[in-house]
Amino acid sequence: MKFGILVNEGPFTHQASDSALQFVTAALKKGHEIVRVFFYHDGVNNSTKFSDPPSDDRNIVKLWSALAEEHGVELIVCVAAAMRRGINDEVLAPGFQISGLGQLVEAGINADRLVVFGD
Amino acid sequence: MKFGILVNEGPFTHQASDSALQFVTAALKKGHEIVRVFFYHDGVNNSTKFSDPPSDDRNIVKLWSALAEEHGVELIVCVAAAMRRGINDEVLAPGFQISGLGQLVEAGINADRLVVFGD
Amino acid sequence: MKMLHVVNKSPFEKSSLSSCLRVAKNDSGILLIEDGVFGALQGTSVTDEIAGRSADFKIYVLGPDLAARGLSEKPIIDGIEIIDYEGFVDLAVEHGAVNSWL
Amino acid sequence: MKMLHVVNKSPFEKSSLSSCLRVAKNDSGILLIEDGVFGALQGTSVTDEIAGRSADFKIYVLGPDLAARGLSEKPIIDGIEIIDYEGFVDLAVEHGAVNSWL
Amino acid sequence: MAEEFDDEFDGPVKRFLFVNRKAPYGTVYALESLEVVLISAAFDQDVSLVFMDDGVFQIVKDQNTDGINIKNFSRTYRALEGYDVEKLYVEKESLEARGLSEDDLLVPVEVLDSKALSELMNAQDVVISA
Amino acid sequence: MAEEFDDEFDGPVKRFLFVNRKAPYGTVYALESLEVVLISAAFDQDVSLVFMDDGVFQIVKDQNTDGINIKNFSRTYRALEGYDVEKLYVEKESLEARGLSEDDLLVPVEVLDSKALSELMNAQDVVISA
Repeated sequence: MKFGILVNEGPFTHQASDSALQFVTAALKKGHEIVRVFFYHDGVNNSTKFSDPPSDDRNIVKLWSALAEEHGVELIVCVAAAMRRGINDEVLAPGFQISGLGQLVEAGINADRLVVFGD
Repeated sequence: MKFGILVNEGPFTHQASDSALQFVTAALKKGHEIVRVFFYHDGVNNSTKFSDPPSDDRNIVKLWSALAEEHGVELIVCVAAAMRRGINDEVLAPGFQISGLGQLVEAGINADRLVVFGD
Repeated sequence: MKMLHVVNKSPFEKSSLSSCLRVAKNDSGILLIEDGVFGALQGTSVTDEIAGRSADFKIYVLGPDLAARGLSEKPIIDGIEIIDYEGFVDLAVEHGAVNSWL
Repeated sequence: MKMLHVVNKSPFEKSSLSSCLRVAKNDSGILLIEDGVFGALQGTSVTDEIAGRSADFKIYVLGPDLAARGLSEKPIIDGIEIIDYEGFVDLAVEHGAVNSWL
Repeated sequence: MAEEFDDEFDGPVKRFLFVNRKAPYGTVYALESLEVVLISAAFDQDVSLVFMDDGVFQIVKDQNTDGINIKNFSRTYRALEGYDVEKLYVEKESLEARGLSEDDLLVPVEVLDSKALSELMNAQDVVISA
Repeated sequence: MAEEFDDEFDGPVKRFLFVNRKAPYGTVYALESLEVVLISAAFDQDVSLVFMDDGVFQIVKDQNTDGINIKNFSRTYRALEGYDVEKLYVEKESLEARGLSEDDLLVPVEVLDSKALSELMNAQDVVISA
């Protein structure tokens, strides 16, 4: 089955991004397809390469980048939400792309299920 | 009277930073001193120079920088919270400085009142 | 010295105001800001809870936050005082400490 | 087709679960995750509200979120099923749409 | 799923429901969710909006944000009609709990009780709640 | 204000109260607030912690975060004693509403009812609530 994923909160502050990572990992393990992960609202803050958490904790940005690298998962950051919050190409981590909200609506249309993680 | 201010949320997502700006402006107008504004938790996201909101809305980062410029208000961003969230000297807007949590405790000690804005 | 409690959450959505009313010492000040201003309205499902404690506290509501939400002309619970940001600063000065119920 | 409702907020702190229980169609699935897992506990101030509707819905709770909060050994409301992330994926497949009560 | 085809847009049309449960200004969700509504309409999807819980405050009349220095976006709800977004529903229970009535709202809506709302919700393909 | 002077630290000592009202892991506030507690102690302030509302879940025993891939920071509460942070209070009403008792907690605490808590709160110079 095809899943679209929407992440509405930034890393660490809320569990949303962690839960989305767990869901995506479980879905891939079960052979499902992730058509797109879309980052909206504070979710855009998951995409900065400068995130550098303590070494004894998880690195959420790197976990997302690894999913893109290893499984080809498309990570789209909403441009309007990103501009408000200071996310642009200069800070973007590997595997993330900035694009428009149409990509979220398209994911809603093309995926069998859209699953939203947020606050 | 001496005020210390703690801002716990990023710009736009919650009204916290806006309310803090209004409070600080009103306090300065009434002749009070702002000993320090400390940005913690997602509050560190108020300090990125790359924030570029739509032109018909307020630019929260620039409003903080202007307070530092015009009134000498000290804007301190917590280093540990900033590292988690990808805020570092490469993205820091004018007027903000990155420092340790001790600066928050010091503000609590030295100010007559600590006022917290958050979610 | 009396404490100023600041509540910024909607009483319909979060339990912050109830917790504040339970724990704040009588005679404290309570200031409703941001989405907390809904707690000042007459005729809602939470009006009785707040009005029932209005003799125990001095309750204030931030006018600019009421206006933003289109509620300036709505009836407010008796005894609640509408203030502006300068009034907020004055309250912080007049009370011994400020406790934000985040 | 039945809908899966996902609630991630503490029922002690936020009204999300109450709203979900009010509006979700009977026979829907309800999955408690993150701080929403508190809603699955026996013997709390909200147990009756949730247990009283447990015949109307099929309720699930995410085990890893219970364990993180030290609640794995606590008694759970009768009829609530504990699942893991793969179970969450299965539920999303089996229901026609997923509605997250953020 | 609603796999009908539309006149102008050569793709599938799904039923998108936006459940607005948060008050405006205190958080950004109301404003940014409205942007998704407009894009969904541009993609010619079958769009419905529900206002429930504190979301009913999004469409209260006479919002004036001059005093908080935040952009007043409430007029955008009036513009939805121009994007052919005309299915606006308000939950009766939420309105009443807040002491509000239809007269307080800045756009025409259909008021539904929670039972009717649950039927509407269940008939959707994609639900985005904030 | 408590303007006493301390043996080791040559500055003023204030009464700092940290009111922990949020559950761990669902949000980061519990973890990051604990970092402020440790720094306050390093500044030799008169530090108290209150756990109320969902904050009582912060100090529930047997937390195991392996399944959610988030760092388990609950042992830090046990380490507070080593920083001379020994005034830990729990609101009785919050504990009972959650079906919990003192036996469920991983650190020794003093259980106060909300009336006693209000007295404690009112005697503070700085209150940081999250």
